[in-house]
Amino acid sequence: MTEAGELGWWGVLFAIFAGAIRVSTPYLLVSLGETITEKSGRTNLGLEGTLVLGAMCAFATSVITGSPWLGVLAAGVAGASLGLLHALICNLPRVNDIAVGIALFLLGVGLAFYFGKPFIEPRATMLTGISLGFWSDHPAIRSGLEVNPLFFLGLLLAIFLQWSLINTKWGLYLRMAGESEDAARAVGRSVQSVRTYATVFGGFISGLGGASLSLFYPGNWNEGLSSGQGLMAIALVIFARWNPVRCFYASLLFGGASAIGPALQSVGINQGYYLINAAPYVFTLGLLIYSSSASYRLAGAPSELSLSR
Amino acid sequence: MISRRNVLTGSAGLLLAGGSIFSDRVLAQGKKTTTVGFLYAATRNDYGFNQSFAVAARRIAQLPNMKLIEQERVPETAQAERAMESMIQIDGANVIVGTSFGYWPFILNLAKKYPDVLFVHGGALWKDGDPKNAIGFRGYMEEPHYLCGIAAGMMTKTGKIGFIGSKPLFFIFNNCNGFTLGARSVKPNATCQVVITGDWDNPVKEAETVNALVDQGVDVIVANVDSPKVAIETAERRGILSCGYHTDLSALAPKGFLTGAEWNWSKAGEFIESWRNGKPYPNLQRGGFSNNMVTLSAFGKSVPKEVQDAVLKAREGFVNDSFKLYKGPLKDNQGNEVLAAGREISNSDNAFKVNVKFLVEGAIGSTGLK
Amino acid sequence: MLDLRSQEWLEPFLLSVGALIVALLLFGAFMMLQGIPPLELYSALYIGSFGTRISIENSLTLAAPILLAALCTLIAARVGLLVMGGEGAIVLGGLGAVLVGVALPLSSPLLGSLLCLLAGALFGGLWIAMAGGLKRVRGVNETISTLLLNYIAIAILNHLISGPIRDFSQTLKAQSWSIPSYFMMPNIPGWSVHWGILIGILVCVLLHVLLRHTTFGFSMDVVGGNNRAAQMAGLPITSIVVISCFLGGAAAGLAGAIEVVAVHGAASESLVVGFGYTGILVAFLARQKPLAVIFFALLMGGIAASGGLLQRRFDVPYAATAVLQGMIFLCVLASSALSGRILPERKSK
Amino acid sequence: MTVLPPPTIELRNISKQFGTVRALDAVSARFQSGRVHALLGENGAGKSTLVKCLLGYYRADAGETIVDGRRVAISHPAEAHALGLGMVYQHFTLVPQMTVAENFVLGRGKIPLVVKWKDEQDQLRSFMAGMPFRLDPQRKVSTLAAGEKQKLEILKQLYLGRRFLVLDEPTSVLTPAEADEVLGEMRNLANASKLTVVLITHKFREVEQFAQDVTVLRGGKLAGSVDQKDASKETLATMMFGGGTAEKSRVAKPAAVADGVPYLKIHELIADGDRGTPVLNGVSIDVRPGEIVGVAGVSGNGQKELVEVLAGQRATTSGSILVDRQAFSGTRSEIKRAGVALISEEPLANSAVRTLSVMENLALRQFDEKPLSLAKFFLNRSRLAPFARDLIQRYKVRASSPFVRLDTLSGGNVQRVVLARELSRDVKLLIVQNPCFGLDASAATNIRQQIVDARDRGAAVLLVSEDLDEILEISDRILVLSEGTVSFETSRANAEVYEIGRHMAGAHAA
Repeated sequence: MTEAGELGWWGVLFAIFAGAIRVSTPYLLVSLGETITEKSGRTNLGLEGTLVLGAMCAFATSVITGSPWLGVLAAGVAGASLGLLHALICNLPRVNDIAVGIALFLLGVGLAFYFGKPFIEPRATMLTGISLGFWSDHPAIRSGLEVNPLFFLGLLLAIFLQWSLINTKWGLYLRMAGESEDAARAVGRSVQSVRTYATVFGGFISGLGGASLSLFYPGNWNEGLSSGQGLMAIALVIFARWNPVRCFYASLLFGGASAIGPALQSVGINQGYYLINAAPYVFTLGLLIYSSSASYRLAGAPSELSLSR
Repeated sequence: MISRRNVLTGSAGLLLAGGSIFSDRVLAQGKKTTTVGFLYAATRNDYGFNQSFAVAARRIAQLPNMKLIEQERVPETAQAERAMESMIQIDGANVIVGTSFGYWPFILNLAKKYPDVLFVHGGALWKDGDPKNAIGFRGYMEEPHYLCGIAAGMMTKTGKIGFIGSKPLFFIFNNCNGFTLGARSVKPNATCQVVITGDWDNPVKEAETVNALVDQGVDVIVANVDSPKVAIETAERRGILSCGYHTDLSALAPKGFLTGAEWNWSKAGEFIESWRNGKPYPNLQRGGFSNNMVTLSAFGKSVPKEVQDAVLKAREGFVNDSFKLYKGPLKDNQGNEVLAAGREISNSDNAFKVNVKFLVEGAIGSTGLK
Repeated sequence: MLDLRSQEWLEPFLLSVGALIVALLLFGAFMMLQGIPPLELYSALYIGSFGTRISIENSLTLAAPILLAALCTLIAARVGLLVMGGEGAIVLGGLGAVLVGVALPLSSPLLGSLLCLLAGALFGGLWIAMAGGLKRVRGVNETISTLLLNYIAIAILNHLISGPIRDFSQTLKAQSWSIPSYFMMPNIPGWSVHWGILIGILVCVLLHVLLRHTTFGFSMDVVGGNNRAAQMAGLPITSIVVISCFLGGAAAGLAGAIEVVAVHGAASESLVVGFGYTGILVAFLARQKPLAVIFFALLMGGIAASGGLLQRRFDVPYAATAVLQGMIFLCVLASSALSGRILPERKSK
Repeated sequence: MTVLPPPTIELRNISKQFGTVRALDAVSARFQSGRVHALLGENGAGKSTLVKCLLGYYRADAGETIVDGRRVAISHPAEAHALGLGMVYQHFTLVPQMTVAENFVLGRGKIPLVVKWKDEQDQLRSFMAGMPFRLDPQRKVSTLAAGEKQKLEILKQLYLGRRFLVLDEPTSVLTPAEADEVLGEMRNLANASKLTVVLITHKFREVEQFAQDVTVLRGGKLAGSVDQKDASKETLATMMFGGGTAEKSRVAKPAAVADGVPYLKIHELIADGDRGTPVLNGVSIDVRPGEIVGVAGVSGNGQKELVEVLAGQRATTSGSILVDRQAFSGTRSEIKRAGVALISEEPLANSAVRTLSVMENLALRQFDEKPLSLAKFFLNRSRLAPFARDLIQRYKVRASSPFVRLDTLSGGNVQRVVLARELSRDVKLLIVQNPCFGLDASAATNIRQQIVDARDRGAAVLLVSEDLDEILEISDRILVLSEGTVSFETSRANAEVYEIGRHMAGAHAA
């Protein structure tokens, strides 16, 4: 080390690692939400809208009440409301769930920008990070390891959901609704109500992803806040094979991919930054191509899912 | 921890002021009212470029017999032309202020079609032969960036400062050069890490860039993006210093804010006044501190007196044109000589500045310009 | 009793118009909550869209790219694909027009602009055909892949215009080299509206003929209606899907090329203004009927055009238009629940 | 704990109307405690409707239900379950991607919020120890054979404490041996007074072997209720079909010996199933002009995939298909050149387009030929309707106009549309898959007759069917497809039901 504070090439690796944790949280929460929704046999492609609306509601609530955790709650409620709207419309006959998702994508973003306008300027109280850098006396490492509390929430949620899918009543009902409408009907369960709950719950979790964007990282509300994270998270669910814990790993991978560009540029590698910055999208598409198949159903794909048909 | 109330009063000030102007906007009887239509490419309260214009719009609206209409998110397409024309035809606008660079061709089209309407554009692209009812104006932001650089150079502990640019455009690189030169004028071995994000507006990437820079030991940054809010707030959170851009951003970083480069678009008010009173007005206006086209933000609390003094002293050099930003000997960061010793470039030499395709020695990065 | 053949057209049309009216009422209520009187709102919507000559010109100019972008989703929907890639195809189309326009050593203005348009169509077509191919060969979900391709297209555009094809004499904005000015398309005489809208209408009519009166169009309907039946009939599904995606992408690419040839003369980020997304909405409103696209694209062009007036009249955020579009979209989808219920179809037993 | 006898249920004058169709007309029946009761009738006779009214899936318009002497009103399946009534469906209601244990737990009305799997599995094992058949609780249902799934369905019901079980055509997917095993155990349980069983069936053999009481329905009306011992096959048939048409005549006279070059030659065909694992493991079949080759087998042994490969709906891994001595991959030109026709099960899913009109569906094979097309590129829409009207008339399709959407037609009429489309051309190879699923007897007879007619015109016919009776009725040669290979072949003359059944059972045979 030549000068205090310099991490050099290690810094690049560290930046990608720390960036993966920072950037992954919205991916994680949205993909968990979508996993639950898709496990029930519905696809909600509107989670980009949910993410943005959640971000706006979280930020606005934090500005107004001064409590970021109330903001987190508001984000969840906003997401759940969009989820409910999705579920109710999809419960109608002959309605295509993917198209409804696209409509909610537009509506969610529209509402967020509409009501979020007065909140672009004010500053909100942020969520406090959980410090994991205590072991180091390097300031860059210490502040770089201020970890988003919602990241831990997402991690716990991933483990909990994984366990719940197998070990709880609701997990069993959810999987049944996604695997076989006939079976659900035979035991007198309404598939529609299971799917409604699942979409509302999925919306709630995805909304939290928005709160992570606006109240922790990057910790701001404006109209360019999300650049397709909600959408990529949906692709990530396919890659993670509808498995909550694998969503966690996949999110870290995606977060890392998003951090590559800035980390390389920070040491002066400037060639083709547009292309490097498009890495997450190309990466997502590549993973989709890799993990899909035209000839057979993907392992883990809920049978009733229109997305994988 | 900053108290929430302070933040609110600080940041909402503009909005409140704007609101009161709206309600006071009583039109004088008998006298002809001038309707000014402002077009923004994004939202006008973005703590950035658009806000710097919105601040000016509100000052202009305070002029007597002035009515303000505004439209946001006008893309730089035929829609811009339509929006302006619709302001003229439906709302009876007499003056159109287009804030975004890409509006210029559409302004030219309409200026020919509507000779009685004044078109003002924040881009200084007017050239001989263009309609006389069009005005282009723009400030030399590299001058305040140089001053920011001085503050940064005096305050940096690591000797590494960071410049975050949005698009690879000449004025961004001029600003970067100004910032680097300023820093190296007080700390000769300081380096400036340059990152171009590629987007006018991409908060996650901007925050990620600030973080990556901090991990590289950078401890002062300036962000030339549409809205530097995220970058400044992230820097504040990571405990490093920052300089502003576009408009006054001191409220965003109570601890780490040094000073900032600001536009002074309210100059447009002078042009409009001259135009409606039949007095001469320039079609093309550029400039820096010497003709009040740019300003410097108030210093942050953490800036010591000697730093403030050094910055203000250097500012005098620009105001009375005794100091030249680009002067020899000057090398670029590839080691090539740009200006031989003794050569000076006038601060108002636009041709030189437009053709800046290099980064000065000490800046780490490249322009990619040919 | 209605002729059964007209039901096929009339019912979807009535459903969409009904949904549109419901959405406008909802929007009126929404704005009323913000203190905006409904009558003033609707009158502003009207004035801003079709109420004055300038508004009509504005609406027509906006309708052109929306119309062509809608065809991107529409044609793919006929073979059962939900393609959201209009935005990316527009960008690629714009790039194609510029590349060909710059490279062509031609002096004929008409031929030049024609070739630019064709190049745009080709680029956009190949872009979306890629998604169709991935769908068939690897089973990659086309909705997600085309949405991702939008982001990638924008990255390619930005990369090219920030270096490889950048016009460095344009100092304030990163944009590509310009096509020769004599390749630029003029306005329709007497109007400040470029030819884009008429090209778009022509494409819709041609597409109607293709879908309705050719064996290829018939095959598309079979593929879209039931893939397995198409396989059984021995139809070359992969080719049909890829060609359909190509045609859809070509329509959107044409939109991008028109933006270049009629407006900008060069490629820049101004190609990315969301026409692709509005186009998706129009495709759903038109319920896969190309001729209905003309009507609904004009309507949505009008709504987009009136957005500026809403901002200026009522000082509402520009996103009011997005809210209205979202409401229309949801109402249209929800109205599919009523299909087959509006006009009684004779049941045969 | 005193063990009560299983319930006796009496239905009195049950009526049910669907739109204009009177599905049940004052039907009464008595299901005696501890006996196996056969509910016999053709498709559409009202058997399913009757039990669904009993179990609360439908609400009867009139009539009453008496359980153990008490009048009850059952308006929801849960209420039926509470009374110990349960039903095993013809189509499995298991969740394939879940384990046996999970399926058991899901069937329960009440599930604790957190399921303790160890306890559940212990309970299941001890429950199964007392049952006639056993399954590993950890296994995924999708790995079970059809017979095992059927057993699981029955075990599930018993596990839930149901003491009155309705079995809806339980043997339709089983080999004869499996059927005998399952029904035998049901009979034993009934005899031990543990269960009352209602067996919905249309197979006389099952009635004779396993039922004690018989109720016959015909056209939504009660045709008779007798003790099995007192009922001859002829009486039952008369009740079931009404007078006259009782005896199903064998429509097919054996073909003149067809030898010579096979028109269809499938060689060592290997293909993957939906989950990406091999389902066809080297199938070789020859079909000569003028013969019907019947492929028997239990559902899930590759029949569906075999037909899909021939229909061009599934890719092959290796092997070859020759039609008329030329490679065949299902392209349109090959189909036309070789004169291939295909009648598949569930036409709306596999071979017709529900969203298109009847005439467009009829034109599916010929839309690119004269006179429907001009120069192969333009579609001559004005010719579609006359073309369709002709076929509609010739094949007696009941459609109000050629312009109506296909899915407004009844199932039988949809099948007729497909028949008209496929058989009105010059057919040299006919591939048929379960053509009579869900059709009533007269429609089925008609379709079988048409298949035989096609053979008699010289077509090579491959009949893939899960209905062994159908295969025995019209095939000239019979093959058995088991676990993706042809495990047995016999001529019709030498066909032996039990021998075929043993091979259908394959490795799963007891």
